[in-house]
Amino acid sequence: MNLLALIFVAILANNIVLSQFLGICPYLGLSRKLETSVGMGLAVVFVMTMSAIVTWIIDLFLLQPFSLEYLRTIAFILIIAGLVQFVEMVLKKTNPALFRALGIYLPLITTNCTILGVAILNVQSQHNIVETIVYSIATGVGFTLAMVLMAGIRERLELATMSSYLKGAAVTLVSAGILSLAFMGFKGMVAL
Amino acid sequence: MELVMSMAIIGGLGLFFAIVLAYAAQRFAVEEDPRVEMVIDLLPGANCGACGFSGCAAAAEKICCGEVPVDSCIPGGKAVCDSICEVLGVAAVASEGRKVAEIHCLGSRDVAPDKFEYQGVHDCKAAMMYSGGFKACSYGCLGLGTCVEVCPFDALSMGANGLPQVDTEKCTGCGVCAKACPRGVIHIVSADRKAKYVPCNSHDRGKTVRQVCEVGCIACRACVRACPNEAITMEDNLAVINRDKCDDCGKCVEVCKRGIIKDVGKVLVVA
Amino acid sequence: MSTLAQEFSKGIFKENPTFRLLLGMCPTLAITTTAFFGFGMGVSVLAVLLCSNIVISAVRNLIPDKVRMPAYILIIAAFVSATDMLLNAYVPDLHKALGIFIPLIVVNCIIMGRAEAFARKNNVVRSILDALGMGVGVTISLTLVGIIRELFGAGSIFGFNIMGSAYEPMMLLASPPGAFITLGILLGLCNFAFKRLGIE
Amino acid sequence: MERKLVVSSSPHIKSPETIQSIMVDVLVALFPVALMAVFLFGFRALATMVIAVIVAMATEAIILRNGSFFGDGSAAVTGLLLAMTLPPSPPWWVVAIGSIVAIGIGKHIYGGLGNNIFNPALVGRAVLFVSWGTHVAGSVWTRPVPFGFTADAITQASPLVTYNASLGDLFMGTVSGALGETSALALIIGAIWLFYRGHIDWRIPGGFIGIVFILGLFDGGFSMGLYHVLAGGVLLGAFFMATDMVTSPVTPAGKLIFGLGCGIVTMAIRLFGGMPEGVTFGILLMNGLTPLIDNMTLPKKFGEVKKSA
Amino acid sequence: MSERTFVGGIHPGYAKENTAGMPIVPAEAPSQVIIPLHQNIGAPCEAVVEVGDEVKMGQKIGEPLGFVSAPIFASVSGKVSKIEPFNHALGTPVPAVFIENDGQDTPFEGIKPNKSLEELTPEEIIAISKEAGLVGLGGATFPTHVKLSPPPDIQIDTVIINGAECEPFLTADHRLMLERADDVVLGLKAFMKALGATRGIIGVEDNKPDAISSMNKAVAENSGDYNIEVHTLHTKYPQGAEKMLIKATTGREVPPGALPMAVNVVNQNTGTAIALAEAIKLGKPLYERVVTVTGPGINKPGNFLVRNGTLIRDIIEQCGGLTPDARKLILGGPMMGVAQPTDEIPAIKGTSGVLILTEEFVRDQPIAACIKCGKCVEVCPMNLLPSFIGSAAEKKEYVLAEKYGAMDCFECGCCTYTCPAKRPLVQWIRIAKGAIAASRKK
Repeated sequence: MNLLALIFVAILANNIVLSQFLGICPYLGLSRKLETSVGMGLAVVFVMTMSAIVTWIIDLFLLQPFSLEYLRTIAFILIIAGLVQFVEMVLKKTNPALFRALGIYLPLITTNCTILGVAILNVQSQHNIVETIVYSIATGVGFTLAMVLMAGIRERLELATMSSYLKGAAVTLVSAGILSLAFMGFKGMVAL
Repeated sequence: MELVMSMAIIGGLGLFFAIVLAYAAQRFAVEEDPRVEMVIDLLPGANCGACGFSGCAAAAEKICCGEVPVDSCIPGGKAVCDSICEVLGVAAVASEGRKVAEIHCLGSRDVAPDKFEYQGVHDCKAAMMYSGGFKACSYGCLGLGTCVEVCPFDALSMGANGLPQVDTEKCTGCGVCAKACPRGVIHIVSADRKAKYVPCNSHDRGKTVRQVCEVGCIACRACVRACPNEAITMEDNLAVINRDKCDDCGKCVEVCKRGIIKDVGKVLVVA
Repeated sequence: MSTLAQEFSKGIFKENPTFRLLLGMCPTLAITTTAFFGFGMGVSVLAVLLCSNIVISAVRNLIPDKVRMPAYILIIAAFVSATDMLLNAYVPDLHKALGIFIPLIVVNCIIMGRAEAFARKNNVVRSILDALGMGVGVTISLTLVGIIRELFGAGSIFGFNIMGSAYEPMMLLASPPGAFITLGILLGLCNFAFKRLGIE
Repeated sequence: MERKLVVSSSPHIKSPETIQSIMVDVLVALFPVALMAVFLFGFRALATMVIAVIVAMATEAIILRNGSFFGDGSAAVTGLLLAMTLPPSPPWWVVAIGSIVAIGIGKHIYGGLGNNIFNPALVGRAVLFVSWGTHVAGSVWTRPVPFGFTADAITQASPLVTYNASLGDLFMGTVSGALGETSALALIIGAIWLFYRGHIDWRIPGGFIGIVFILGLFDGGFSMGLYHVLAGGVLLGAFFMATDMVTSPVTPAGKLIFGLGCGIVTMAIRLFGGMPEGVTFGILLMNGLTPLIDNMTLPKKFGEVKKSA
Repeated sequence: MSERTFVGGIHPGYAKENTAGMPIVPAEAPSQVIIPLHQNIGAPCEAVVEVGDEVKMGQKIGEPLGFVSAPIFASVSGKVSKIEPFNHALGTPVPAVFIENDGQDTPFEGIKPNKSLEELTPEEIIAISKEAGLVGLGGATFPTHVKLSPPPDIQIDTVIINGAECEPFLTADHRLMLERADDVVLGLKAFMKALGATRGIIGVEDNKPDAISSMNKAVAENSGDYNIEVHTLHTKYPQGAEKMLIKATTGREVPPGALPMAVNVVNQNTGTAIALAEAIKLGKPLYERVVTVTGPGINKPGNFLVRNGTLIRDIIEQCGGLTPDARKLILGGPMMGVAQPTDEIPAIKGTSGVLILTEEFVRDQPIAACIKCGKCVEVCPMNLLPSFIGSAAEKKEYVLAEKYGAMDCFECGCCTYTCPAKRPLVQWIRIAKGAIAASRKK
C-alpha cells in the first residue's frame, strides 16, 4: 500500500513538472507534438530509472561509508552524464528515427533537472532500492503524463488564432498553471 | 584520508565512464556527414520550400550528397551559394542573380469590376473554385491576399488599392507567392531588370479587356511598333517586354493608349 | 570597446536567459515566491556562471573536444558544491528555501549553455563579461518574478510590507499554479514589450 | 436586379442558430437557478451575480474593443456561471477578480471564445479558491432562508462536510452551498431547457451523474448514491460546466469518457481527498484531457469496417 | 411500414409547399437553345453537326468521346447558328451548339418505339439507355449505361429508385411520382432486368404521402412478376444521398471511397427511370427534363418540362420574373446546388431545379471561431469531424484534415447548415480535398 501511495503521489499529487517545477525546459521545448512528447517521456523514464539505481548504489556503497555526502552533486552528475551519453550512442545506432525526433534534447537530458533531482531526492528521502525504482518510474510516468497532456493541448492550440506574443511558451506556461491548479485536487488524497 | 578517498572516487568514476564511453563510441559509431549541419546553418532557415524540399534541413542533406545543385536555395542567392561551395569545397558556380517578385496586374476594384459578389473563405484559391473567380477579368488579381499570407519573408503587403505590393528589400524571389497565386499574376524576375514592364496578365482579346478592365492591355501593338529595339512582342494578346533588349527609352510608354507601360518603382508606391 | 559592452548588455535584454532564451525555467518557477529568494538564486547562478566561464575559457584549449561536456559538467559541479556549502554556512535560511535547486544549478541550462556556446570559443575577458551579463540578466529576471509574486502573494517586497495590513494576499501567486501563470503572462508581456521596443 | 448576384459555396441555407442564440439559451436555462438563489439567499446573491456578470462582460468588451457590450453573450454566461459557484456573499472584489481572471486568463489568453482549453468560469473559481479560500470555501456557507431577504446570514457547514442533510432539502435547495448548486430542482429545470434546445448531449451529464451515483453506492448504498448526486456541485457541474461546448470533446464516445472522468475524479476527491468537493478540479482536469480524448475517439466513418484481428 | 433512415442529418425548412401541388407544365420553347457539349460526369461530347445544318428535335448533335459519357440531342428543330464556348453551370465555359428554333418541333425520323420490355434482352436495354443519352437526373449526371454495366464479378441484387427528394424546395421528383408513377415502375423493371436484380425498391420520404400512395398503386398494378417494394423513409436531409438511401432501405453500408455496387446495389433517380421508360416505349432520347423553378425570389414558381439548352433567363421570364430583392441564383437545391454568377446559363440534363433566393438568405455573416459545439459531428451522415477538418483546412494543415476524414465527405452541407459560428465548413473541406488530391498525385 505504501508503494501504491508513493506511485500516486509521484504521478498525480506531487507531479514532478506541475508541482515540483523540475524538467521545465524539455517540458516547454518538446511538448509541441504528441509523438515527441511520448518519446521524450519514455526516454526520461528509462534514463531516470537507470541513473537512480546507479546513483543509489554508488551513494550507499561509496559515498556513505566514507561520509562523502558532499560529493553527491558532483558524483551523481558525472554518473548521469556518462549514462546519458551512453544511451545517446546506443539510440543513435539502434533507433535513428527516435534519435532525430528528440534532437538536441537527448544530450540535454543530462541537464534535465528531473534526472539529477530524482537521484538526489531518492537518497535524501532515504528510499530503499525498491522504493527508489518505483519512485523513479512513477516520477518518469508523471513527467510523461504532464508532457502528453500538454502536447494534446498544444496540438489543439496550433489551430487556434491567438496573439503572437502569447503563442508558444507563454500560453504553454499558463496552461501548465491551470493544469497544475487541476492537479491540486489530488493534494491530501493520500497521506504518506 | 578523506581527501584521498574523494579524489579516488571521483577519479575512479571518471576513469570508469571514460573507458565505457570510449568503447561505446567505437561500438555504436554512426557515420554522418558533418557538413550537413554546417550547410543548415548557412541556409536562411525560412523553410519556404522554394527549393522543392520540405525545409532547409532536408535541402541541406540533398545539397551535401550532391543530389541537387549548390545553388538550389533561391532566397539565399549568390551569397549563400558561395558559402555552401566553400563548405563543400567545390568550385563556386555562376549562380543567377537575385530575383524578386513582380505583380502583373493594375486592376484594382475601381477600374476592374467584379462580375458577381463572392461570399466565403477569404482566400484566392478558394474563390477560384466558384465560377472561376469573381473578378470580371479572368486573368486579374483577385486581391484576397493569399500571396501575402504565404510569403515566408514578410515581403508582400496588401495595398490600399486592394492589390499586393512587393517590398523589394525583403523579397528574395523564392517564388512561393507565384505558386500560390491561382491566376498567375505574380512573376519572378531578375532584381536588376530594366524598369519598364507591362503590369497586365490578360490574354483576352482587346474587346473583352475593354469590357472588364480600364487598365488592361488590349493588344493594339502600338508599343511593338514603337520600340526601336524590337524588345516588345505580342504574346497571346499581351505585350511582353524582353528586358535584355530593352534600354528603358520610354517610347512605348508614350504610345501606349491605355497608359499601362510602367516603371517598376512607380507602380509599387501605392499609398 | 563597444563590442565588449555588448557582450555584457546582451544578457540583460536581447538574450535575457529567462525571458528571451527560456533557459533555467525550473528555478525561475520554483523559488521565486519572494523577491529575496529570487535574488539569492540569481546571485548563486551568477557566481557559478562567472567561475565556470572563467575556468572553461582558460582551459578551453586543453580539453579534447570529445570529452568536453563531461569536463564542463565536472567543473560546474565543483563550483556548485562550493556554492552549496557557502550558502549553508552564511545564509542558512536561503539555503533551506532554495533546497534541491542549489545542487540543480549544475544542470541549469544557462550555465551549460554559456559554456558550450560562449566560453569554449572566447577568451577569458569576454567570457567574464558574458557571464556577468547573463548572470545579471538572470538575477534581474528572477528578482522581478520574485517581486511580483511576493507583492501580490504576500503583500510585501523583500519582506517589507507594502500593501498595508488590510490587503488580503492572493495566495495563488505563492502556489505552484501561480508561478506558471505569472511567468506565462510576464513572458507574453515581455514579448510584447520587446516587439514594441524593436528588439527581436 | 440592380445588384450583382451572390455566389458562394453550398449549402445556401443555414440554420437560424448562432453562437449568440446558444448563449442566450444558456442564460435562459440559468434563470431558474438564479431565481432560486435569490429566493434562498436573498439580495446578496443577486448582488454577487450582477457583479460577476457585469465585470465579466466589461472585461470582454475591453479586451475585444469591438464596441459591443453583450457581444456574443459568452462573457455573460461565464460571469453568471462563476457566480453560481460562489457562496452567497463573498467580498465584491473577490467576485470581480474572479470574473477578470475567468475572462482574461481563462479565455482571452487563448485567443478568445472557441480556442480556450479550460472552462473559463472554473478557472476563475479555482483561482479564487486557491487565492482566497476563506472567502469562497470553508466556513462561508450561509444557511438559506427562503424569502428571508433581510435576515442576517448564519453560516452553516456544507452538506458535503456534515453528510446529514435530507434528500428533500437537497432536492429543493434548502441547504447551504454555492449560489447555483443547492437547488437540484432549479438545475434540472434549466437542464431540461438545454436538452430541449439541443445544446447539451446526454452523454456528458449522463456519464458524470451516473458514475457519481454508482460510486456513491459504495459509500453507503442507494441513498448515499443519491446524496452524492444531489449535494454539492455535481448537478451544476454536470449540466452547465462539463457541457461547456468549447472545452469538452466533440465525439460521442469522447463525451461519455469525459463525463465518466469528471465523475470519477470528483468522487475520488470527495471520498479520499483533502477537500470536501472536487467538481471544479475534476472538470478542469478533464478539460486538459479533452484534446487527447477527441483524438482517441475519432468516430467510425460511415461504412468503415473495423479491421478484425 | 416502419420508417427507415440513417444516423445524422438535419431537418431544414423544406419549403416545398409552393410547388408541390403544381402539375408539370411544358415550358415554352425559346427562340434559340444553347446546348453545351458537356453534360455529364466523365468525358465531353464532340459536335456531329456543323454550323448551318438543319437539325430536328431529338437528333443527335453530340457524340461521346469516351465510354463514361452520353450523347447529346437537339431539343428543338431548327438551324445550327454557331458552335462556340458558352457559360456552363460548372463555372467555366464549354463548347455549345446554338440552334435557332424554327418553332415546328419536327421530330427526328430516327425516333421509333422499341420492343416491349418483355422482349428486350438486358444488353438491348443497356444499349437503349446509352443511345438515349441517359444520365443520372438527380444532379450527379453519371451516365446510366455505365451504372448498368458493373464489372462481371459483381452481381447486383437490388435496384433502388431514389424518390426521397430530400433537398428543400425541389418538387420535380415528387410531381413525377404523382403524374408518371407507371413509367417509374416500368423504368425500374427495365433497370432490374438489365442488371439481373431480384429486388426493386422505391424509397420515398414520408413528407410525400400522396406520392407514396401513388407509387404503391402503380406497383400493385404494374409490377407483374418483379419483386418491387415501396419504402417509406423518414424525412431528413440528406436522405436521398446515395449511401444514406442504401443504408435506409437495405441496411447495407457502402464502404468509404467505394461505389454502391460494392454492396450489390444500384441507385437510380426517379427522373432517370421515367426517361428510360420513355426511351423504351417511344424511343425518345433525353432532350428535356422536369425542372422545379422556385424560391422566394421568383414571382410564379412551378414545375416545368424544360428543353435542354433553354437559358435560365428565359425560364425565369416565363415564371413572371424575379422579385426585386432576388440576389442568388442556384441550379439544384439549396443544400448542394451551385450558385451561378449570371442567368445566361443553359439548362442541361443535370438541372433539377432553379432556385432564387433573396436578400435575407445572402446576408454575409462573419465567420466566428469554432466553439466545438459538436453539432456538425452530430449531423454528419458520414460520421466525420467537420469542425476539425474545417479548422485544419483554415490553417492549411491538410494532413490533419485528411486524418479527420476530409476525403470521405460528399459535401452534403449539413455541417455548414447547422454551424452556429457560421463557418464555411464545406468550402474549407472542398479546398482541403483539392489540396490532398493534389499531394496524392505527386
